[in-house]
Amino acid sequence: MTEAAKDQPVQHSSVQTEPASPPRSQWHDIWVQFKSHRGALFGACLFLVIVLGVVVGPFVYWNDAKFVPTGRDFIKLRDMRPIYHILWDSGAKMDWAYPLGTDNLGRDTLARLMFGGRVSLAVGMAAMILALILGSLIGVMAGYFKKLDGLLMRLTDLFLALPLLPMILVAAVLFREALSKSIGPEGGVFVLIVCLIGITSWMPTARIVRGDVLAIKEREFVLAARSIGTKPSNIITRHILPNVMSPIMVSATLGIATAIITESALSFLGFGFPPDFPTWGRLLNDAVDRMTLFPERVVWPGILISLTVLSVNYLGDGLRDALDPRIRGR
Amino acid sequence: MLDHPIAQIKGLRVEFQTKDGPVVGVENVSFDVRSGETLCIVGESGSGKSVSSLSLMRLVEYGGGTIAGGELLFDPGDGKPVDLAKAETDMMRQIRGNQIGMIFQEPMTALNPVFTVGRQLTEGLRIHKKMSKKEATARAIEILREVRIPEAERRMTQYPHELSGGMRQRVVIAMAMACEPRLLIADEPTTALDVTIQAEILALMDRLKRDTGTAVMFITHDMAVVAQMADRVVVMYRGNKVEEGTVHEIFDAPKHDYTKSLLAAVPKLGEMRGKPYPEPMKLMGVAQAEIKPIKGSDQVLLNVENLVTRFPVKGGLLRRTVAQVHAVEDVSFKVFKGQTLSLVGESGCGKSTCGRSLLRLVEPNAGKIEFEGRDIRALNPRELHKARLDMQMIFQDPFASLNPQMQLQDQVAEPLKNYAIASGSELQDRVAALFDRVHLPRSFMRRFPHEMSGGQRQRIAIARALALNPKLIVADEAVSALDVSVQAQVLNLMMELQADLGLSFLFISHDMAVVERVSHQVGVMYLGRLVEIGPRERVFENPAHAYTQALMSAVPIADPKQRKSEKDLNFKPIPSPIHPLGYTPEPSQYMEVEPGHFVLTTDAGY
Amino acid sequence: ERGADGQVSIIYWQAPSIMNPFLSGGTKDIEAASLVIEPLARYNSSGEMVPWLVEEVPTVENGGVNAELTQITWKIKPGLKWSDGSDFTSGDVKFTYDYCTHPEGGCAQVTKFEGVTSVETPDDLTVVVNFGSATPFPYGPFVGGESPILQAAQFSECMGAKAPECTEANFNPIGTGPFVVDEFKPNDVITLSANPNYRDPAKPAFAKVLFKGGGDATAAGRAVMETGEFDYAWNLQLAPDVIAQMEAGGKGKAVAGFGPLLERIMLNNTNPSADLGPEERSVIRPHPFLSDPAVYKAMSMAIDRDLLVEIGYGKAGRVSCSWVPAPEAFAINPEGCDTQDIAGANAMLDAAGIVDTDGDGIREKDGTPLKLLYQTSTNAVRQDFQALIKQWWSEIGIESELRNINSSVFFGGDPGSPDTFQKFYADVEMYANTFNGTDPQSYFGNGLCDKAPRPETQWQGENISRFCDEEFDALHAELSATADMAKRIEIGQKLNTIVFEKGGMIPLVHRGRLSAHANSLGGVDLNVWDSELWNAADWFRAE
Amino acid sequence: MLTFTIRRLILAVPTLLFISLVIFLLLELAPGDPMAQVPLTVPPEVKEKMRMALGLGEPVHIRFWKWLVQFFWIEPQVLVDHIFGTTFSQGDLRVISWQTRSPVMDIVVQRLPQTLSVVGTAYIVAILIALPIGIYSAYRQYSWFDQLGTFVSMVGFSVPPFFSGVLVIVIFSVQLGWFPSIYDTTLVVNSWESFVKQLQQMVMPVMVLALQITAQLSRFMRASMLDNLNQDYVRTARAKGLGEYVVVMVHVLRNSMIPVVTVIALGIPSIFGGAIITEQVFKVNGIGQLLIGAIQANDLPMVQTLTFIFAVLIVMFNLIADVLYGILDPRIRYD
Ligand SMILES: Nc1ncnc2c1ncn2[C@@H]1O[C@H](COP(=O)(O)OP(=O)(O)OP(=O)(O)O)[C@@H](O)[C@H]1O
Ligand SMILES: Nc1ncnc2c1ncn2[C@@H]1O[C@H](COP(=O)(O)OP(=O)(O)OP(=O)(O)O)[C@@H](O)[C@H]1O
Ligand SMILES: [Mg+2]
Ligand SMILES: [Mg+2]
Repeated sequence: MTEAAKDQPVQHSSVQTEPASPPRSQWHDIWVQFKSHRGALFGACLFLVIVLGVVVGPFVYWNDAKFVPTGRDFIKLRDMRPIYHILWDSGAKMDWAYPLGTDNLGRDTLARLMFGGRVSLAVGMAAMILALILGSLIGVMAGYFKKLDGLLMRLTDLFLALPLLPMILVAAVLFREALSKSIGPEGGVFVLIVCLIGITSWMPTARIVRGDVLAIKEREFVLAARSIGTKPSNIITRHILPNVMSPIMVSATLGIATAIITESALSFLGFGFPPDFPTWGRLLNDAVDRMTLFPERVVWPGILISLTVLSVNYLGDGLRDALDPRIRGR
Repeated sequence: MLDHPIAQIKGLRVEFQTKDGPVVGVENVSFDVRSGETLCIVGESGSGKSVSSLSLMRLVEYGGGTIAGGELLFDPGDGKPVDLAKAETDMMRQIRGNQIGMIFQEPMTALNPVFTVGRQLTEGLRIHKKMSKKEATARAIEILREVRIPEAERRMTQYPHELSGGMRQRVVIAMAMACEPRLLIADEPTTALDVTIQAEILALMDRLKRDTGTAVMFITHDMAVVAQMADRVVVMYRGNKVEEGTVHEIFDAPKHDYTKSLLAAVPKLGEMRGKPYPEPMKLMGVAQAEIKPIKGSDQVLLNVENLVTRFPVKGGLLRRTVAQVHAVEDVSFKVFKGQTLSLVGESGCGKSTCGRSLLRLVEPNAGKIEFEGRDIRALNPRELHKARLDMQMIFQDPFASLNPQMQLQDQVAEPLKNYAIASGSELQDRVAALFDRVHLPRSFMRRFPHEMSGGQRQRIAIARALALNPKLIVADEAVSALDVSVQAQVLNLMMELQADLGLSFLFISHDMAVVERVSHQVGVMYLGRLVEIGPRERVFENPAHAYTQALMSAVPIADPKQRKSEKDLNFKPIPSPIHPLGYTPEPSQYMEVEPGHFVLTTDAGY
Repeated sequence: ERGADGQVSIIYWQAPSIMNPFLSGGTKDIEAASLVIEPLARYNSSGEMVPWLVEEVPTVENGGVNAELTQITWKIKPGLKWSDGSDFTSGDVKFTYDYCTHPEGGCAQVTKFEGVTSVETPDDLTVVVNFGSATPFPYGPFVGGESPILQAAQFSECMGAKAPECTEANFNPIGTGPFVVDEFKPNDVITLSANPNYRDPAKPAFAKVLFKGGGDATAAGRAVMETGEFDYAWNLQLAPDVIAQMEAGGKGKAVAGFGPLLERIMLNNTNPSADLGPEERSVIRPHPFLSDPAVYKAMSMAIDRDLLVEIGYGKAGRVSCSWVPAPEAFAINPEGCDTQDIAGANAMLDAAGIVDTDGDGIREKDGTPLKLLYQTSTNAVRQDFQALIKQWWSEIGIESELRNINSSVFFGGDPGSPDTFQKFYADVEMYANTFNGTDPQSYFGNGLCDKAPRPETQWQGENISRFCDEEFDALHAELSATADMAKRIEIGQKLNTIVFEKGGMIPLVHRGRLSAHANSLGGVDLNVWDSELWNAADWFRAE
Repeated sequence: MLTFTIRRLILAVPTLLFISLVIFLLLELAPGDPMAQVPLTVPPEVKEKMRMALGLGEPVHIRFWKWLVQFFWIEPQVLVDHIFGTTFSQGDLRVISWQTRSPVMDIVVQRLPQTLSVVGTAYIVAILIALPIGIYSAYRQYSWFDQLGTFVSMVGFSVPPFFSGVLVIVIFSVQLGWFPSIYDTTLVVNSWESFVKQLQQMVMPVMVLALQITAQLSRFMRASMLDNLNQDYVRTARAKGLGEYVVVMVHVLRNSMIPVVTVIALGIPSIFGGAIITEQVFKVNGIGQLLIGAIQANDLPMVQTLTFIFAVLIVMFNLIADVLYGILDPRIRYD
């Protein structure tokens, strides 16, 4: 009954009235559905604002994230409070040129947030995508090819059991030099970190996808596809993958948060980006010691991480609904 | 007694909130149900049958619907009718299950998979009748016996999936009857079942009605069932009641056009008596070419000899095969060019497996499959890929066999892409032509399967099978899930294609009336074996095997004057097709009773 | 009165993993053990040697050390008892020597016994240590928290390869100190109680010690100064503003003491270019520009050490340009070290002809741009330093790329890792180093040419910057043969100056040890020359 | 089912052996040195000697073999000795930690109680909170409760514990002084007061951990409930005249719990594995802290043993999850 969605209440399956609207394009449909999902729209806007902020922000904003004032300026410019502080503390040390204040070395907080966001978002997205690709690939292979199942699932166990830190150390030894030689130190670290986070976080996705694939493989339309001569690779891409999108989307949402936080843990332990390279996680981490004195330094990166995760979550929800034609029709 | 209405529905209007605003499920429907009678509600899919009955239980609200108008008067036994549309939830809880029992449309999903049958059966009893656990169990076993479930005690501790479809449906019925309700609503209780079980269940309900005086509201779109069961009939069409009357009035003198076309669309067993070749049905309100019998040719297209397909049952520590399901056992037949061979038999007898084995969608264990002289079993994967160009399959369940995430045009275009037959605008044109061919508007090309009715979906499946211009189509229960009018259209379409293109069909079905209508040859299967095979006319008019005879007698006839009595029915439980590894079944031996008409002489287990 | 003051709670953010300092060189382990086992003599908070289990510190003057400087005789205080009630004898001292010098034991303190040929026990209370050659400073063995005395009876079964099997003994050594271990939970917590057989019947004032380990410096500081849950917190390496804020909590205060610990930037005297093979990379070629005095001097001038102290260490730091900043006498104070002079640094580079030829803001020397890889271990203060120094250097036309490495890798000697400080695959690196006791002779040895880590030595060696100077080597040889204190000091200062002037390192900050104790804890006397808990017997609860 | 379990158990042996080999090689390859924490004042020659004393001089395969023997042959004997007072293991060298020179298993046993009590409690608390939230959010999908639940769980998921941990310490220990900021592992619960103390010191770490777990679990629960709420059998149950509470809390819940229970089972190894950052923030000094400490100190026998135990747990609970699935869902039959 719930599936019985019809355009008009009394239109019959046997009565072929043409729909009033002209043939719709699939993408248009998706967009319409997406638009009508309030949460998704909110998530998309928020995400867009954040992305714009960190991508465009550093170009239009007047302060440089890495600049450390020297000489007499240093004392004057360090530990500046955010401008809104004036509301309750008129004596606060602040300057309109530094809207969110400065840190203990006099670096502008807003500039660092924007700059750090670039790295965090890039790492988060890239690592999440890598983990998704790996997870989906392995999940689909394990679910679809019975022969590979045992092997791949034991591989998943193995990766679940591997300790992250030694792995990072090994990877750094083996690849860091080579990578930084070919794409520069920052690029090298980026690739390394993204790969590591990706490689160590695909397992839950793989497990879920495998379960779903096992179920979907038994559905008749897969058999039907085989009977019309569809090759296994096409069966996977055309028939199975689109039907496991929903768990993949959920993994994506959670994955981005894990990636951002893992990155911060890595820089905390000294395996991350060069120390003058701010990321949200590191900003948060560095500021924890002075949490009571300068709450804004933890609050802002914290809020930004949460907002990103939240927006991606809503976005994912909306996309999932929009991509699923069964829901879209409703 | 008969005149006393137990429930009166007056001006019922139900609306649903959807994304595109409110839609109407039923509008202004009124009818009465009287105690001790069977009221059948017929009509096409989506005509509002289920919604009406759910409204009476006030269950539409959980599906997102609201009762926007009308009264639902119900007499709880004290002669003072209450309006259920305005009843409190507490009161509704008292009535549901206790005063009104309901049997739902899908037996497969209506039971909670994680609770035992016993638990689900006793639940209602303990709430409404305040029985102790022991009393409830005793009563539940009693009802299970009443619905003729063998080994009732054991069933109590089984889970729904351990029962066959027919048994599950009977459990649902038992559940609805447990508290001896005064009104029983049965929403298509037999649609998904095969004839033999259907006959059993119908008989059962009829007996219960007679024994207890319960009023039955029977929802169906199968006119044959209506003819067998109903006292009175309500015909619904597009959310409205279009006609109401006694069963004889409706069958003998239908007034509304829709009722007439409905009746015309029903294939009746015996209609084809005397006609050696199948021919399209005469439908009302549809412009049809002149009806001609389809002769076909006698060239052999497919020759199957001694086909055996078994499924391994694995077990033990090392997952070794410990037993086998003998799904298809030593089956031989021929399919001729431009002709239709039908396979009939009850659920689980191996029809689908047989069809799938031909295309090597499941690997047969032994036997020969010769298609146009080529041995299909000897082909390597690449050759097989090529061979499938000429053999296509329509799957049993039109909903399941379409990918819910893919647009219809892509699904129809997929075989063409796979074989790189067409691309670009040529592909578009061919897909459009296929849509035309199966009488689907081109505007449907961008739709998704869920936006289609069952009949339309089945046509997509047919279009997809036709895309490659195959010579043989295996049609596995291609029409079983459809309502009559759509079924008739699809059948006509298939026959039209056969006439035009010289297609051959392997038609798998359990509906004898349909089989009679479409086939040149008929094979009857039982427990993996063909127990009888021959020209359709011969098999239908002179069934030689005991099983075939039982099958024939179980078919409901769409004529209220030819009701069957329960005594005619005589079914044995089907033995298990699972045998241990070393088991070698006897080869099938046939006796030719008439020219071309063979009957199995080996013991098939019946 | 013994045990009158209840319990004292100590928190070390690095948790002790063993109570036997001979099996672990870790400071945390040595200090935890110092509550239980004691050396014959130790250093007090001003760096002077004080007798501990002996009557007096032997010297040439009092006849305890012979004139050839090859023999030292210790006289044990009579009546000393182990905590199990048995007598403390010279046999235990000799056993300790045998235990640590056993070839298979892997004793961490074996350098303490360097040069010792034998230990004799003429009687129960006399220990004679013989050296192979004249030893101007014979106070290595049995002095200081690193070489306490073990009980022979307890450890006799634990010699050599068997050492690790004696878990019970390693966790619960019998000692002469003020406390005995009740329960040792490795890497977590130790509970101790007053030693009933302690030599001073009035001490210790505390009946119990709770010695908690783990966490981080911030939490430890907070637990003492803000929440008052603990009485003593060790080594709070925190930024001064954080410390100040914690002190504002009012429950405790921070105390600092200065040893020879120096935070410095090491200059690489070889060419670490990644284009060279791993074998030559850290060894053969001279550095393309760091070998130019103008460059490293300018780099040093550009640094505002005052600010570094303020940012990073507060009262636990001092400006210093001396490799050995303590004892005071050895320290040097080159002119201009305490002021930043960017203009001067720029002028110096210009004068040396190292100018920006291609207009990218970076100077070139002979076509090589002055680009540095600047590495250090991961630590909040060091990362702040890196940021500041990078900025300052950029103002004199030197660009630096920063890198921080996890300290367990950086300070670990794994020859397979490219990131160890010994390998020094960078142009400059920053860390701190110090030495034990008050005699810098062997520490000065870290500047000798042959101590450079090389592939042949499995990258082991203490001359991290591969500094090599003939004059330095010669002076050091002279120091080894000199016993006269004034002369030693003079040579020491010269060595100090050479390393600074010839480009061995850029000293940054003389770092002190900063610990915190609760206001109610009395008797704390922060000692940087020995274990911080050296006088725990004297601690008491103040009101 | 039994054969399935046995088969998987048998298969687990080679899997685990392989995992242990991979872990060993990984640790072997990783740069690092057990001497890293020895101060720079100890000269390199001495460090080299100490390394030799730890057995680092021997070739890799010998060390792996030794570990295998110690772990699989000697340690079980020790356990037997411990239980029955026998002396099988006497004189055999057990797996010895490089940091503490004591048997690794003893330390693990010492650490287990605090990890189990803190992480375990957090897990239970999280389950107790997450399930009702998930159920109610699904039952009232898109209500304000649901929206709030989504919001809170997302925030809970995205706030790292090194921040939330310190935050609660600053609020509850420093400002309010309600709870101790440092966990006392020596506390013995033997009276009402000590029990209250134990509760007090557990509150904050449990709170921080539970927030994260709740966030995830409630999402799963909600999704699973949503899947089941509009199944046909729910309608059947209502048609029987069952009350809403019974319908939702018995019929729907029982079905929805199937995937959630397996998710919960899969999370159990992490209870034993401890919570590295949270343990560190609150000084709980459980297994997580032990592992990170061992990694930083390059205590290979300890890391190897801990990760391997963890691997065993993961493989076991994977199996348990599968078996549970089969038990909870009568439709699943493993042959
Ligand atoms: N939950 C719902 N939301 C929206 N529309 C609904 C819903 N349930 C039913 N409808 C609509 O109400 C109409 C009547 O549906 P109903 O289920 O009563 O049909 P039916 O006659 O029982 O058909 P069938 O034979 O297929 O069961 C249909 O048009 C259907 O689309
Ligand atoms: N993949 C499979 N594995 C094991 N047994 C199977 C498999 N497919 C079918 N069977 C078994 O083979 C027998 C024949 O099944 P098949 O689907 O061919 O029956 P059918 O005649 O098509 O029945 P229905 O009318 O219900 O479709 C049944 O007992 C079934 O349980
Ligand atoms: Mg219906
Ligand atoms: Mg079938």
